[in-house]
Amino acid sequence: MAKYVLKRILMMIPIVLGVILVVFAVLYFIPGSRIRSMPSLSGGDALDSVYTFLRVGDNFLTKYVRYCYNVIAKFDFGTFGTTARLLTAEMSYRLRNTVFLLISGVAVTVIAGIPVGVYAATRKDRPADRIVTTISLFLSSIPNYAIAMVLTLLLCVNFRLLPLIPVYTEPIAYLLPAITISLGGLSSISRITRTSVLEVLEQPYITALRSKGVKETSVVWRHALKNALVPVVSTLGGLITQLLCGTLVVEYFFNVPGLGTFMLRSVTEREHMSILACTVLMTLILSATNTSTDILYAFFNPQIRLRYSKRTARNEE
Amino acid sequence: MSSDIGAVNNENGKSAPDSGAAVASSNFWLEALRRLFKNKTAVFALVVFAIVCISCALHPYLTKYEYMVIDPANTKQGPSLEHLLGTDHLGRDLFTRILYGGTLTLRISFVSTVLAAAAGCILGLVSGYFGKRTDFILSHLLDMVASVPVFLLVILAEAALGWGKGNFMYAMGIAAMPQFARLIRASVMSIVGSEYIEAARALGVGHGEILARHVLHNVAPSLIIRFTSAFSEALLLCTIMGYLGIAVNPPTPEWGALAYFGRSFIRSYPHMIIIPCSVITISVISLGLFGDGLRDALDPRE
Amino acid sequence: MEHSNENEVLLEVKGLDVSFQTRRGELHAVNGISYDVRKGEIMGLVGESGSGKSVEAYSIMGLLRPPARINGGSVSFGGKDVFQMTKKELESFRGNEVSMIFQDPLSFLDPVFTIEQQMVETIRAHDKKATRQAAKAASVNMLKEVKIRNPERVMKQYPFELSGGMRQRVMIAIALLCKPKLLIADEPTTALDVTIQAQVIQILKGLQEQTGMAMVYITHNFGIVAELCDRVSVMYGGYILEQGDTYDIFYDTAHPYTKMLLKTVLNIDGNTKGQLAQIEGTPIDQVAMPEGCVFHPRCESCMDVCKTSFPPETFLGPGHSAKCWLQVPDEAEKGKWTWEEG
Amino acid sequence: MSDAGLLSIERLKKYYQVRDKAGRRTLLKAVDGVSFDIFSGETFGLVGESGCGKTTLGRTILRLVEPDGGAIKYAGDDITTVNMRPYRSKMQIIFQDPYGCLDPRCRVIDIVSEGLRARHAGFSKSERRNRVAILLESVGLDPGCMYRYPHEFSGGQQQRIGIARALAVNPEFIVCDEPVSALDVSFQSQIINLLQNLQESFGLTYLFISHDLSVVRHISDRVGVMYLGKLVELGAAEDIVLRPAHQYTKALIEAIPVPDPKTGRAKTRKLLEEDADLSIPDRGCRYCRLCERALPVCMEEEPALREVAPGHVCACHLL
Repeated sequence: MAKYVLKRILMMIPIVLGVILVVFAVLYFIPGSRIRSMPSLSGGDALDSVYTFLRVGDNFLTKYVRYCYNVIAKFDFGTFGTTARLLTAEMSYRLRNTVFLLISGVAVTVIAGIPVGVYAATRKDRPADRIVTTISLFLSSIPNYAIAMVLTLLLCVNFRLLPLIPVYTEPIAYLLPAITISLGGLSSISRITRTSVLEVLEQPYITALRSKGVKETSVVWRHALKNALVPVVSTLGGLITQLLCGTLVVEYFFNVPGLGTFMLRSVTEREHMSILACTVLMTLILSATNTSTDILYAFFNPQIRLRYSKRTARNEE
Repeated sequence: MSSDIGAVNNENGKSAPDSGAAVASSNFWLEALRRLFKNKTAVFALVVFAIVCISCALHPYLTKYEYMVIDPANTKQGPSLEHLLGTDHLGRDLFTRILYGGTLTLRISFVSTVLAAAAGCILGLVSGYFGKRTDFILSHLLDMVASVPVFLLVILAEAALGWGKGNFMYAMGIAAMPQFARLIRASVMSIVGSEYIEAARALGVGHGEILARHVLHNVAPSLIIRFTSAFSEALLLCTIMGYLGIAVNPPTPEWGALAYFGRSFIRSYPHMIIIPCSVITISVISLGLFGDGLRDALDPRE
Repeated sequence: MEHSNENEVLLEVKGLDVSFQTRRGELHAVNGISYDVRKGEIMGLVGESGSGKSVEAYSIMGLLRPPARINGGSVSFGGKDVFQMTKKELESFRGNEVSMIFQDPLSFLDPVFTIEQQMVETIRAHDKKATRQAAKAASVNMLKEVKIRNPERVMKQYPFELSGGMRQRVMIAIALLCKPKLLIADEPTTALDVTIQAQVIQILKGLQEQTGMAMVYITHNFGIVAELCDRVSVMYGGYILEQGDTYDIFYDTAHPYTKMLLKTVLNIDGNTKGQLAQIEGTPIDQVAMPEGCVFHPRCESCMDVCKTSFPPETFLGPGHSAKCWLQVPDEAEKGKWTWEEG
Repeated sequence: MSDAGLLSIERLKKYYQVRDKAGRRTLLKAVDGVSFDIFSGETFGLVGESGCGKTTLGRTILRLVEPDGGAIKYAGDDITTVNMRPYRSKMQIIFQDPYGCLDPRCRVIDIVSEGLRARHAGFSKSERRNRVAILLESVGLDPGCMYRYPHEFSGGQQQRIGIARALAVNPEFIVCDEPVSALDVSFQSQIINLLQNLQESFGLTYLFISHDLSVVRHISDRVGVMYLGKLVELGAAEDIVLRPAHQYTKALIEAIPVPDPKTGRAKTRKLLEEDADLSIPDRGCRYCRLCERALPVCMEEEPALREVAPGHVCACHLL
């Protein structure tokens, strides 16, 4: 298993470097790019001596290498704005908010969504299932900001339970954004789980389990669920990407000082360094989550797990 | 059951004829269409979506207002006979703006889905049919594209190429393409592995004809299903980007942009955000329900 | 039904009628069949696909789910009506009293649990007091019973790691863990190679002799019937057309369908060059069942009466009965035949 | 003409890169150096259990699967590497799965006439229809059903459609890949009779692949027995069944259940322990692990084919 984890982590590196290369190139070569003239990309540290030794000047490639070096080795994303503020400082504050929202969204989604999906599958075509599927179809068909709107209208305008203009130093302010994000994810994961469990319940081995007298609760919640989780986990990576997109919208709606709002502002203000930094950071977050869901998938799927297990290694000798 | 097969003979090739199964012969597509029209929900959803599309297309004939004309005397009005859906903060008629915005939103999402389907189909067919090295390279490339989230791609395109409907459509199309390609690749691979393809190869049928006659024909149902759901996904994404102010320039009343303008007045004039949000929701849900019906009709399981 | 056998009846199926709701209409899978299985007996259910033999087996276990519907009849096991059992009673009945093995062991074993987990779970589902250790030991013993060379290692493996023959052995072991009184085998060797099939049959034969359990063996292979079964029921279109002792079925065949089936069997020892005997026509459409006898559209000796009414069950000897109009004139003279609802 | 068959294969090889059950990459030798001739007008039966490579062999002969070694000769021409287009109308195939081999979206007429379209572009629509009608009649189907779809037919009828498709191009040689295994007993004999009748009327040569020795014995003139990619025994059908030389052939015959309760019920077979280890031995006879009479030499050296009687060869050290 460790071999597999290592392999997945190593596979992340070329993807991240490749994405940075593409984004860097796009933003570097557009007319009026400010990246070309960034002082932090042309000299000032250990790489310089290497460059001098190789006799390469300041070109695209050397700047790209320096950028990667700065980001990976020193976690330095450069500066932005007319006053040359440090991107790393600005972003680490915003990143905390975004990651907090994302994690709470994913947690609620997984912890609540999967049981709801299994429950709906066991009640197929009965009222409980109809209600769950209708609600989740509805929730997954409306944009995030519409959910946010309804929640705001209900909780802030009608019942005045929460402030309409929140102060983001208080934890309570994150409640509404977090709920909005998880509602979107909840609907899709419960739909996926429901379909997957229904498919598994049709499988011959479920009949075989029943024929052995295994309890129905165990058939559903132990066997069907564990089998159904394999496809569910494989869609988890895409789901998290979707949730990150949702986070962006929700941040924008509620004006949360997160990475999303920062990124959108940078786009309007043509702050190429900031766009680059946000993109790189989000790619890092997403590759990390994708890698972990892949590992999780291998954990749930014995066929892949065994390929890397110790037992096989012993057989090979 | 008046059949009797058997009684096979050798010399002259005359044998007791066999009437085959008792059911009347029927075309797969006609059969699917019949099943679809039996499904009341799907038909209702289709009608709703068609009404939305047609009224958007006919917008010049349905209202007497222009979508950009400001009327300072009638700002932020609620729905009335004069203004069916009220007016916005600058006195522009919301009904007109919704209809006009609809042409944009629907066109952007439809065209981008068509682009994605076309590109995805070609890549998927090539990758699935020829396999081996072609497949290895193509599917890895597609994985790369697919691993970049849609919104990053769109934002990047915006940042690099500037605002514009065209760029936005291409970006959305590229983002939706890998899903098509993967679907087509998977179905092509299962079809190519099937014995009727082997039979065609044994008969000396060429690659092109096999692709056109057998593969495309058998992939079509899943492609149609995917297209409908991709269309509704694109619709949703388009309105989200419009809300974030990425797809279109400010005066243009894209549905998501309309919702964004309404956001500031949520306390006093909620109709300004509720109306665009409801229109979006109705369109996406009806498209989704229609897609579900389509899937049931095209993929019958007994 | 009077039989001159003093053996206790274990399973009694009476007038069982099962149908499925399909898009084309109601599919009549099983149409009022009756038979019984006595203790320690192997009953063979023979028929082509669509004869309703598997549906019949599932209904004995109470495993049918919608769209299947039981329209009538009863299944009683050891005097208890299976259809009247509560959910709890059913769960302790299945696996403990009656167990089942299936055609394709790979799809009937849970792919994400090891053999050990699946075996231990089965034991503990029926014996709450069994410790994990005891259950494990019992499982290893059971695997040894089905002649698996390295049971400890197999226990740790997943179904997909095993060969076809091994999987079927494991499935038999799991089915017999709780020492059931009746084993239902639904074409357990159809998907296997001949050499492995021979092994599996040998295992079943041995275990049956050893434990004295009864068996319902579903197959379309007359060779297996001849080697294994004490009694045979020949099914067609959801009806049992002929029933009796294996010797009666083979040497004193009464029904034209059975005769045809036996004629089409290729015997490796027989010298059969040239044309083979064949059954004409297409299989029965269970949505649009024919009037009269189910087999009449394909029957060589079809008479007018066959096209209009279903033949009664005629008893030809101890436990040997057939449903065919051809039998009635002869037997009517002796006054032995009885009517039964078809 | 006697020693040059219609089709002859020499040391034919097909290897696959596969992952074994534990996920390691290994080389699966599906067909490993098989040679035999098939004479014009005969039926050559190929028997073996699942995984012995008989299906791959059939596909390789038609070049639907490219061979990794050896040679295929058809009517004297070496077709191992040539463009197969001219040979496609001479060599045809019938499949095991009667429904899976018919495109569900095509009508019967489209399926049967596919070969006509590919071969003879000159056929007009009505000519094609007439030809399909004749073909359907010759396989025992009502020509009126040509506008139906495959799923509307029973398994036996679908198999007939598949046969009609193969016959459409007037082939000389047909690979029958388990054509009756997926069918109900009542259809098996129908199809076997049909194949025999067609052979007589069209002068066909068959390679009949099956796992069922009783069927193969009935239909074949000569029989080859395959085990794990190797041809272990070859001879006249009667010889193979009545005087088997190889231990594996003997086991295969012994395993067939006897449809006669008098002899069948008394039959007991030696029960072998099933082992978790299933890999093919690296050297020696491939059957040595299961062979009851294996000698030390069997573990070390691979036996070559030797003649045991005229026209009857077998690869076994015991001979």
